[in-house]
Amino acid sequence: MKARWARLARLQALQIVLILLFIVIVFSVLAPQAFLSGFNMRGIVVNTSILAVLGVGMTFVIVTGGIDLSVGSVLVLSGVLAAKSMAAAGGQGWGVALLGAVVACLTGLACGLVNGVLVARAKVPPLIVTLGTLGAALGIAQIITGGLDLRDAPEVLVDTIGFGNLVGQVPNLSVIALLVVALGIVLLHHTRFGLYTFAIGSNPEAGRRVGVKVDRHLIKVYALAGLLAGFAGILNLSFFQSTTIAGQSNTNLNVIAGVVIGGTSLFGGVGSVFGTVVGLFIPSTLQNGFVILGVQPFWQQVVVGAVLIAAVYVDQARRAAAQRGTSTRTSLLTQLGLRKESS
Amino acid sequence: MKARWARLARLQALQIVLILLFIVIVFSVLAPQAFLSGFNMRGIVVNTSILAVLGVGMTFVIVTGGIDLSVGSVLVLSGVLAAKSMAAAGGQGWGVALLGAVVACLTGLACGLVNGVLVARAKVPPLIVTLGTLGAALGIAQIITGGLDLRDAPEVLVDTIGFGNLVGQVPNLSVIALLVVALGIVLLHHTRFGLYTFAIGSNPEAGRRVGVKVDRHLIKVYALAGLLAGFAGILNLSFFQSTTIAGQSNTNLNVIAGVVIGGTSLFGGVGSVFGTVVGLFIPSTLQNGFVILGVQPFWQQVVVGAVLIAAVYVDQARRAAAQRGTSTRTSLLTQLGLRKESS
Amino acid sequence: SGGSGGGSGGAGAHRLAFVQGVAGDAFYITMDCAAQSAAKAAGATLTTQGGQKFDPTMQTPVLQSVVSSRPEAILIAPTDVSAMQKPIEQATQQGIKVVLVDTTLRDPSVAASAIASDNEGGGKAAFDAIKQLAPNGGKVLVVSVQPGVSTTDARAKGFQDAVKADPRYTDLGVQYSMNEPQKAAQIVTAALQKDPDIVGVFATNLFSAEGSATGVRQAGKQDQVKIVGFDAGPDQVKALRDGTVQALVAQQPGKIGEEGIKQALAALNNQPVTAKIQTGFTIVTRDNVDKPEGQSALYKSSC
Amino acid sequence: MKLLEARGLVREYGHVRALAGADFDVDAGEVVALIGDNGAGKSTVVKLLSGSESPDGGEIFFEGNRVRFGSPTDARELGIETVFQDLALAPHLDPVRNMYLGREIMRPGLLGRLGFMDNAAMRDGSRKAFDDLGATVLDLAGPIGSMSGGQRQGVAVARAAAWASKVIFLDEPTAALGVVQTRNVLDLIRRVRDNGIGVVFISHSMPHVLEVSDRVHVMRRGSRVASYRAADTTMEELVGAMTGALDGSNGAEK
Amino acid sequence: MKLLEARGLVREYGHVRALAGADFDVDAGEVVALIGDNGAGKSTVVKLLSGSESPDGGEIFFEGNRVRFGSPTDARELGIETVFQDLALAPHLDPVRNMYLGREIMRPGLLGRLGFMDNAAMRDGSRKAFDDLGATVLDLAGPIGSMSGGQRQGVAVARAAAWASKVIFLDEPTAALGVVQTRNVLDLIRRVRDNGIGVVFISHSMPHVLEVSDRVHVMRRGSRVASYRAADTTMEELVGAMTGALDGSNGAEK
Ligand SMILES: Nc1ncnc2c1ncn2[C@@H]1O[C@H](COP(=O)(O)OP(=O)(O)OP(=O)(O)O)[C@@H](O)[C@H]1O
Ligand SMILES: Nc1ncnc2c1ncn2[C@@H]1O[C@H](COP(=O)(O)OP(=O)(O)OP(=O)(O)O)[C@@H](O)[C@H]1O
Ligand SMILES: [Mg+2]
Ligand SMILES: [Mg+2]
Repeated sequence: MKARWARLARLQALQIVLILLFIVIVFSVLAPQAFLSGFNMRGIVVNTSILAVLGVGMTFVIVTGGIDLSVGSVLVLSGVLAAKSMAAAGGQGWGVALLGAVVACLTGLACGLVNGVLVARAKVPPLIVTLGTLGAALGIAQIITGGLDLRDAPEVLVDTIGFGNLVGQVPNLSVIALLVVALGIVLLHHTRFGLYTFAIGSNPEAGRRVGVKVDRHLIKVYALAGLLAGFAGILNLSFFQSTTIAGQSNTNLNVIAGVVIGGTSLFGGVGSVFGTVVGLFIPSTLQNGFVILGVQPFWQQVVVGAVLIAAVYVDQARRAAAQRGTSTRTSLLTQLGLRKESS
Repeated sequence: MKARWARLARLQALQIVLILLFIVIVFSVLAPQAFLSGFNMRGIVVNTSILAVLGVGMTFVIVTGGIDLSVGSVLVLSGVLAAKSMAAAGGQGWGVALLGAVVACLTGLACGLVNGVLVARAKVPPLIVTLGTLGAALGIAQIITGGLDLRDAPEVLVDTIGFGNLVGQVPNLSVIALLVVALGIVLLHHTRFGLYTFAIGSNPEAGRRVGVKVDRHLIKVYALAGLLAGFAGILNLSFFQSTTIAGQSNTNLNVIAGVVIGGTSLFGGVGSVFGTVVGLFIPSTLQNGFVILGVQPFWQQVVVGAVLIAAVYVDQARRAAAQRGTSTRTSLLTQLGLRKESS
Repeated sequence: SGGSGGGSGGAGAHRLAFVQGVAGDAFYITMDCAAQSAAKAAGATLTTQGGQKFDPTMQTPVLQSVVSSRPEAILIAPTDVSAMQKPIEQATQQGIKVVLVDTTLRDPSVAASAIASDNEGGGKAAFDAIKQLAPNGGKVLVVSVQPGVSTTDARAKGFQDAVKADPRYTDLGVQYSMNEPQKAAQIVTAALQKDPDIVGVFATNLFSAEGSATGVRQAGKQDQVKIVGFDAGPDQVKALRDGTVQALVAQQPGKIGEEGIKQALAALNNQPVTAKIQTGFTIVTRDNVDKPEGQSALYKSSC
Repeated sequence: MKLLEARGLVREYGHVRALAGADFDVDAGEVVALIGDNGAGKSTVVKLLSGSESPDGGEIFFEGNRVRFGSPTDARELGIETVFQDLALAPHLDPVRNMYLGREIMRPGLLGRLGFMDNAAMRDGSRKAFDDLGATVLDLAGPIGSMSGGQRQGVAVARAAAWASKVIFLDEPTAALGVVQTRNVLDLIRRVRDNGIGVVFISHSMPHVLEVSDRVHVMRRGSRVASYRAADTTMEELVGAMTGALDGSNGAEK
Repeated sequence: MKLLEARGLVREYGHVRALAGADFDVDAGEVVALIGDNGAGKSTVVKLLSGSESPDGGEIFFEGNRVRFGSPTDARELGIETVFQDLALAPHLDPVRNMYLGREIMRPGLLGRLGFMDNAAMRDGSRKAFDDLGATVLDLAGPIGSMSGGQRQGVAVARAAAWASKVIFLDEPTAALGVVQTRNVLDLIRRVRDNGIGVVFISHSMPHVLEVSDRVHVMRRGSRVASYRAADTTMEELVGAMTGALDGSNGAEK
């Protein structure tokens, strides 16, 4: 059974990988030298790494049927507090870098806990909770900094994490993100924690009745998303050497889009971390390829929008065909008064 | 039964009205002259009017269990095409204003139809479809204009629609929005069209099986949302005398937040237009009040975020108490494997 | 990078790229137009890219993609003084010459040249305009985009410093429109409610100005409140002519673009470059907008 | 010529073969019971013949003509109504709305054409239909998702019975019903049959099956393995055929 | 002292009074049937006594001590398991995951403490439990939402039976089951009873009720109106009590 389960998951994720591959091939043919160069590939991967860290947490949240709009702000606030504490500690070495990482993660964790408690215990809809904490976290970041970006990233962080390579063209930043993704995959798809995440998204009342501590688990899931946003905050600070206070206003939507492109349902119960990562690569690869091809900036938006819809359409169609649910793609799970499977 | 039905709907909406009233009262006590002045009230109402027109369409979409991220871009594109055609026609009179209105509405309708067809027939998740059309519509608007706002609103539009008053301090813009809202309430809560909208959000498969043309109805709902976004485009042009191309990036989230604050569930099947309107007034009243009270801008975000969560929390708690579903707020509808009612 | 060395033998056929701070802004379009014609005159090709927002998290991937397409030199308006530092260094490590236009970096020495307007000076110029329009003094408000944008922050700071130096005027501080005209309108409406005697508003960018004008108009105080906007794109100029805005502080994007190309080509051809160039401002009002002095300061919407 | 007939129906879900060439037929004015073990494919037959899903193979004939159902509406237009095993109700809507969903009574005149419904008429119609069944629906204005299992099933049965004009499929219509309501449904089945409608009755209760039906089709593993006249068979025989104890489907009438 | 007892349970939903002071009791090693018309309040009793909802009034005693169930976990910790009428399954998960949800078998040692589950053990356990019931679950890895009604019910029954140590509530456990599976569930009920567990069996099938239960509680309109020894009563009497034809609940044993 395990083999089957895994095979199914792989099958689902595979669809979207094929689409990403197709996009890569098209660009490679159109602009072989520029697009396929190590430098460019590295660029695409690096630029998607921080989003991937956020995407792992977002996948968990969305699998429970929730949503987290606050990730961008939490990232900023974590970066700000990390920068402040590193500046206070002073120095450019690993010690202060570690301090910053801890502060960022704790900040993110705290924000995530607030989200989780308000969603799970106060029963406020996740959209509202995280819209509120989005504003609040950003506001606090601005109050602390007076709205001016902080730039106090110690050199080791910038040189090693932000721009260092493990070997050759393999950036440390992406290696770290890959580790987070791998842990996320294991956690979601192979542990009890992940099982409960799916169960809550599938039918929270059923989970409650068989003794899953639904509230507590939801809090943990939002806390995890917050923690990862905090961790992304320190990565972001290392990469941009700036807290990018004003620069994260679309981060939440970009991450959510990646999650949904990757096949996770906004109604919960269905999803995969691997799909999310692929889903994040699709828009960033498109963007990169179109710049290389010299497509006008305005046209890029139009083309990216159209290709995005087309990609997800092809993915859906292939997936439906794989299930041989010929008449309705959603028939499978709507049988007993369930909702549309896909968002 | 009808009386009961209506009473229930009113009861639900009433909760959130009470919260809005509470907020108004607090500000009135803290800054009686400034806040309660006719001028200020008029300002709040006018600034919420355009959002309310968008909110009507968004409520329909969300009641079906969908989402529309493209409203802001569609508004911009409609305004751009209207401005272009009015400039081509020339003149400052009612004829050219009417032309502009028709062009804007048709543009919106066309965008809505594209959304609807992709959601209903191609079965692409609404989030992805409307994210795609968000980019595409904005891109087209920018290509047409070179990214620079057009200002060709004929004077009659600006003077009558944008800034005119029907009587005293009653702005025409808000009267128009009120008409749209009233039509929306009747359509959603009193006609077969609205009934089907709820039915699809409640259980699309059930609707399909009893012969509701689910696909066609979904297309109509997205088309309606697009049409209203187009109409909002001409209102926006009249009010700002500009197509505000880059100024609508948060419109979608603001409108969605209003809808959810108003008690509409993102999972579909539950909602009201009246609630949406009240839900839109809460953030704009808070914003206005805090500026009047002289709260620092950074703090405003924090406070608005916190009050927003608190308001929705109180609303939820009161509503739950009204239903006497003591143990779980959501028990009512989760009985047969249904999803969380709220959020 | 080897290719660029080979290509530098002749003066012509240089491949240049321009990364705007944000796409579709009259300021950058004007800069682009001037750069394009300067490049053409020198026989070079110039491709232009830009992010959707003035935002380093958007500009970084665009820059990286542009670098991948291997131009010999890049003109770039960095959207953040430190965030763009490393990405630009990565470009120079690939052997690409970089010229900074409009905005700058923490350490501009990586670039062959940096050409910029002095935004704090622009803020000060805006206050001068308000002094002309409302000579009796009073309360003044700044409506800016959002915190953390170096250019608009510098404009606001220059303005506020100048206000503080003049006892006849009271600074009501900075409010942020988040680049939404609605929000700017709301802010100005509410601010007028609190301080009905505001005499001047300095709006640091287009939408702030637009929304501020709407707010003032809603309040029916067009005669009392003077609005000074920044930049002189067609939108701003129309607002000026319509009387919703009373003065504009215009930068010199054309000059920046032209200089940028000149410096880039000089760097490629191993000729001497000027490391730092500052450009000035023109205050445009209804009185001078149709005179040559005003006309030459206006931005273009297309080449 | 049968009223509704299917030959060699095939339906696969992924690697699960729900129907492997199943035959089926029902005539006007008769009650056909469809029985079989859990997962035998009964509900799948219902879904295919009510247009709610499409077959992967096989043919469907209605009054002798080959038909293809693209949607449930196609089947409904031929007068085929269905009580699905999962009831197919909209849980947020009240019983009256569910009863009339897709068949709303509109106001007369212009108002009706504008989309306004005659709520009073629908309420009265529902009340009467529920009372006929003895369904204990108390609260006509509450969401149906909050009603008891039997109340919900009552609404689904009342709805299908109200509109069927040629064939009615009842997929375990009495599973959640009380003793009295079950009796009423069995009476309703006879009444409907006597009006010349073909009734397809799915149930796991052999006494009810034998009591009410004229013919019994037995399904096993996605095929019809036997078919009996109800008068000529016994519970033991039926159970044997269902479980495969009695193999070779020797008792089949044709 | 009864094993589980409730006195005067009240539960209101909005203006609907689902329970109006209902009493209930079950002893160790007996099967108590709970019968009543649709909407009589049977499932509501189950929800309150399994901790899934809280009463608005009344008291609950377990082994003589007053208890309050804040959550289903509280009841489960006392050894009370439930098959809910709506089954309470997670439709996107497979039968094995549903069977063990909340009771996962973890890997031994460190891996287990890290949250890794012993999937093989759970699969084997489920297979055995389903086979015992004769449940026809074919595909252990498919989402349970796509299974047939009877297959789903089989999983729910197997799950509850596996964990009950004191009391088991079975709310219409055979409604969707085939003939064979129903027999197996009735046997299971007797087996569980013989192990000293209190069984509460809700069903609309009077023959099954009379066959398997020791005592029968009859509910009407939110109250227990009568209680009989199964050996001393008849179908007619039960139906009379349920429908109120036999009013005054004269047949009540106490
Ligand atoms: N949507 C679906 N996806 C996958 N498998 C399905 C689906 N629907 C039915 N099946 C499978 O097809 C087979 C037949 O199912 P069906 O519902 O027709 O059985 P049934 O005879 O109605 O059983 P029951 O008496 O339990 O209702 C079962 O094995 C079931 O698991
Ligand atoms: N969550 C709820 N919200 C509103 N009303 C409810 C809710 N749950 C139950 N009811 C009502 O309470 C009454 C008792 O319901 P209950 O489910 O206990 O009946 P039951 O005896 O189990 O009936 P059945 O035999 O049909 O399963 C019914 O009238 C029902 O409509
Ligand atoms: Mg079935
Ligand atoms: Mg019940």
